[in-house]
Amino acid sequence: MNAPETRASAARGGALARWWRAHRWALAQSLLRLREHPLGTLLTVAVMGLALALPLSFYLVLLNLDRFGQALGEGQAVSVFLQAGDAQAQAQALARTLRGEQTVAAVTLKSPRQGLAALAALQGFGPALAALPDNPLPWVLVVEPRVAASPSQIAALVRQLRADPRVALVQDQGPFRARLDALRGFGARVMQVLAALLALAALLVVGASVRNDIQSRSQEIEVLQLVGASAAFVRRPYLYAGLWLGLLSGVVAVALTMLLEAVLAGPAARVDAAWGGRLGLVALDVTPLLALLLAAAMLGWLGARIASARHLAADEPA
Amino acid sequence: MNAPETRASAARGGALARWWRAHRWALAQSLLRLREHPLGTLLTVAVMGLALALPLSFYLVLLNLDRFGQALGEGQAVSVFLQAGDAQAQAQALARTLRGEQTVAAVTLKSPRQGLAALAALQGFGPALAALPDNPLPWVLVVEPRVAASPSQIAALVRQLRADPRVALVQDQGPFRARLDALRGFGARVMQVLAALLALAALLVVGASVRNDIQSRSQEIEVLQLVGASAAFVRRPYLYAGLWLGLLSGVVAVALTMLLEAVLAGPAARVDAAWGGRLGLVALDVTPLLALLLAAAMLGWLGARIASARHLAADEPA
Amino acid sequence: MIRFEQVSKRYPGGGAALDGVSFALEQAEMAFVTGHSGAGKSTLLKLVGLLERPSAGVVTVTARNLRQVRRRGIAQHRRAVGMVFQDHRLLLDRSVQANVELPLVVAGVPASERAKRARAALEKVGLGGMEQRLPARLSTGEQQRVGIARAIVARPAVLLADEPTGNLDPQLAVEIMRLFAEFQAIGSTVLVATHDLFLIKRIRKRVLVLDHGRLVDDLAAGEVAA
Amino acid sequence: MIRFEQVSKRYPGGGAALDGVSFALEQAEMAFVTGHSGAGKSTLLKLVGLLERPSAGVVTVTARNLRQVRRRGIAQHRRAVGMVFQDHRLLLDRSVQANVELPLVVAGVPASERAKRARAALEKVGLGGMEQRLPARLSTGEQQRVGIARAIVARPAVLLADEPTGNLDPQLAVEIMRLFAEFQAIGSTVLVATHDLFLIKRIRKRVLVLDHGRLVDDLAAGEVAA
Ligand SMILES: Nc1ncnc2c1ncn2[C@@H]1O[C@H](COP(=O)(O)OP(=O)(O)OP(=O)(O)O)[C@@H](O)[C@H]1O
Ligand SMILES: Nc1ncnc2c1ncn2[C@@H]1O[C@H](COP(=O)(O)OP(=O)(O)OP(=O)(O)O)[C@@H](O)[C@H]1O
Ligand SMILES: [Mg+2]
Ligand SMILES: [Mg+2]
Repeated sequence: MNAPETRASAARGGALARWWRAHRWALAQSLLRLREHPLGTLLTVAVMGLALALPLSFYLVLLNLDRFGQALGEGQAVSVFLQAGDAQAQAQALARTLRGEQTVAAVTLKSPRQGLAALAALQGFGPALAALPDNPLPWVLVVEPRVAASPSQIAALVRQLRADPRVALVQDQGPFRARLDALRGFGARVMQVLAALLALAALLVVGASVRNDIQSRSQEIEVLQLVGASAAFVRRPYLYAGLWLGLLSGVVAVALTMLLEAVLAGPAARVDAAWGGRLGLVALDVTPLLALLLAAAMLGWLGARIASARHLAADEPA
Repeated sequence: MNAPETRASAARGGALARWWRAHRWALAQSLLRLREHPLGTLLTVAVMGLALALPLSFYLVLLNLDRFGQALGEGQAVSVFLQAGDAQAQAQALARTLRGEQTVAAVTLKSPRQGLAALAALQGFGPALAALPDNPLPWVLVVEPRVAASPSQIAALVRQLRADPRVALVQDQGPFRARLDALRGFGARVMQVLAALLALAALLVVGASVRNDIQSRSQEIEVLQLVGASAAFVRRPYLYAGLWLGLLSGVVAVALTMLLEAVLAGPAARVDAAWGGRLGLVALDVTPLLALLLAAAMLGWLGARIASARHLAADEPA
Repeated sequence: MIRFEQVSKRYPGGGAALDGVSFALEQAEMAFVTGHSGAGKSTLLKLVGLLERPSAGVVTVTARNLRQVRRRGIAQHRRAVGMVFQDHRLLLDRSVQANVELPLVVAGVPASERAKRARAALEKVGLGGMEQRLPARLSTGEQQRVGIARAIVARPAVLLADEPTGNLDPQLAVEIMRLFAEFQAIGSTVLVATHDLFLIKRIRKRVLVLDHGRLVDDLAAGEVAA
Repeated sequence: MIRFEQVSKRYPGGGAALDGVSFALEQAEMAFVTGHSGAGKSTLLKLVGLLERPSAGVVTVTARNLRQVRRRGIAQHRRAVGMVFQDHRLLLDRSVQANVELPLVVAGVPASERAKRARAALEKVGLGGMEQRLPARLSTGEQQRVGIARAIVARPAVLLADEPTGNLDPQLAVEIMRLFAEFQAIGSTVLVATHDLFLIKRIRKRVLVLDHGRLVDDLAAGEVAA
């Protein structure tokens, strides 16, 4: 029989080898733990995954609404009604001038004949208007601002047109654009708050799961402490378990979001087609997905850290 | 010292008194249990409550969309354009006839003057129409079918009008109404499927919670069995706990739905006002709320029953 | 009252814990079961308490062949048997009194009577005044005595005690054995597993000796050399 | 090696479990602690193992005043102490071998060496071949021996055993005590709490006698009447 030894000196190899052995043990323990309660693990991952999928989906929707909003703002062109009786030459001259403006993307000319045809297409007025002896409508210029044009630039253009003596009336969608911008900002803020709240919920869920685990293993924890395990050693398997739960939830969240993307692809493409394919709807690229996975893993770890800090009985004899 | 006795005979009072004592004990145990894990109880109740609130909210929304859809169908009146040049007397005669129809709720007469004013209000055409030498528009009858009228009845009315020699054109929203009906039916079916799925989810959640409880009390369960507790006796506290969890979740679901109702009351009232208050938007009345509470309690009990059947070790010596 | 006929017990993945054991104990008889660690003492008691079933042979308790006792009958049987477990089996999150009351709760005894009888039983094992403590705040010997109080509180017709004095000092051990003997005197059948030779010599009762699952000796009271 | 100076311990809501106890044990000395159930034996061992702290007085182990040992130091101290618990404290869902390896895992010993040493320790307590069993499938005495194997597997400088033979037959109990004596022989300090007078008489070592928390006797080896 060998001489007694303190256990610390019993370990072979350097500190690094010991560190690695301890971590490998904790890793194995944490995986065993998740496998021991497959249903509980599934439930935790599902709920946490859902909580994480919501802000991601919201982000995706917002991203596309943004494009949609821009397109809407673009579609809401400025309509310029010329004085009644003005000739075609005058209308074309003004159109040329406007096409030279930096803020203008396109100008469409609408003749009085086209105006009357459009009016006739309005429900029920066809037969009535056909009886008109003379065309009373003016020339109209439909001016589409560039997408890049700011609301204030467009406002300046509208002011300039209103001052033109050839122009009878200018219809502008400026207030609509401003409202859309405000809405977009509001949506982004709502998303931030929602994301924070749901991250908190995810933290709670993973924390509750780890706490359950800790409480159901109180005897094992006590035994480990009795044979000289340090606080870090006891805690480690739970932190790893939290990490796994978080990571799995992240995977679930990404999968759910991609599912949503697939489901919405049909309607979105139809909307896009209605805009003549100018929306160019965006899919999520890899960066936010990876960021979510990382965030999920960190949330899991943090939840486990908090739960273990709160529920792992301090190893302090009284 | 008294003579030994078998424990069964040790009980004072009749079978009913014993039954009541056993249930009182189980009740107290189940409540203690929930109080012991307040966070876990809260989480279970929150998740299950949410799962139950979703179909209830959906039901509420559907109920109102239904009204809204009816109002829409109603608002989409049949427009009858008379022949150009018909006099006021002729228009009023037709209106009187139509008012006598069983399927007709109301008939509004619009004179050519009113038609022109409406046209002038359309953006940009004001100045142009002001220059018209003569009013070219016909008399129009706006016929509102009764809410109770079926699509086929309205279709028959439209056919009859089209055959009338005084009538130039009939504009009908029939296909819209049919589509709305189909949509309503689809929504109801989606809600049924969703409700079933979410009820299943609720069952899973409460089952998982009870299973956790059972697993963390395996020692206690064993001791109870060792001192002669019957299977029903051992199971009872868990069934009660499931019942409480279900009932609490039901309360949460009702509260959430009422919150949703309150949040939506503003916009809904505005929509209602736009329809001239004719929608009469419905709030949930007491019957579905009570039904939900009952269903929730039963789900909780059932979840506990399944969990205990699966996880309570059978007391059968090997 | 308790009869074993060629009883064997083989646990899955283990050897024979009991091997062809036969003996009979009359009502109101008391006996010790002794033998080395792993000899089969606990297994024998577990068969009587219906915690295990024999692999072969017949166990009869109170004139009932236990092979025919099923489901509800098992719980009923255990309610007629009081058992002291070698590993105590207390509910650590309930007070001492709640632990002792447990068999009475299961039997449907009213709360007031439960409290009275639990207190009396605790008094008998020398734990008067500890009713409200949690078992975790007791010494191991005190825990063992809570287990003893729980076994006797419902005055069972059959009393089984598995190493009930393993954590008690010799004097207390003798007192507990005298307590069991009192139960014998009023009609209970008592079977005590122990490895304590000192105790066996002091309390002169019949002794069943097990060795690797076989009943190698059956000494009548007084036959044990002092 | 182990020194108590006027040590008292009072649990919250209880009386004095220890009351002004003073004694000193040299390195490589072995002693019994005895006394009635509830006398304070376990409490004394728990103070040495730093499972509890004294209410008053000074406990010194391996020349270190335990009052100054905090946090990380506690785990370190326990790694240098092997302890047999009165209630075994095994992990019921791990194999016997995993249980015995636990102190080596905590100390960072490589897996292959862990297995070898665990097997050797189990052999010493007579449990060779039971490595893969779950503790729930062992007799209580076998479980107790798993606890003993776990306490000795890391060859601790201080060996504390709380009623290590309460579930063992007399012959096995003597063998276990001889095992402890071997550890003493190679330099471990050994302290054994027991109520087994037979054992105390057979294994002639120093005996500390507690009575209601007070050290009432300190008998040198051989002083105990046979
Ligand atoms: N955690 C605790 N809280 C309160 N009182 C306690 C606690 N642990 C022990 N005691 C009390 O302290 C006294 C001494 O307990 P201890 O466990 O040291 O006795 P012991 O000599 O080991 O007894 P035994 O032989 O029964 O194991 C007992 O009266 C016991 O009730
Ligand atoms: N559940 C089980 N599964 C497998 N083997 C078992 C089980 N329980 C006991 N054994 C084995 O059966 C044998 C007899 O066990 P038993 O508990 O009856 O012994 P015992 O005489 O009570 O011993 P002790 O004095 O140590 O308590 C032992 O070898 C033990 O390992
Ligand atoms: Mg045994
Ligand atoms: Mg003790």
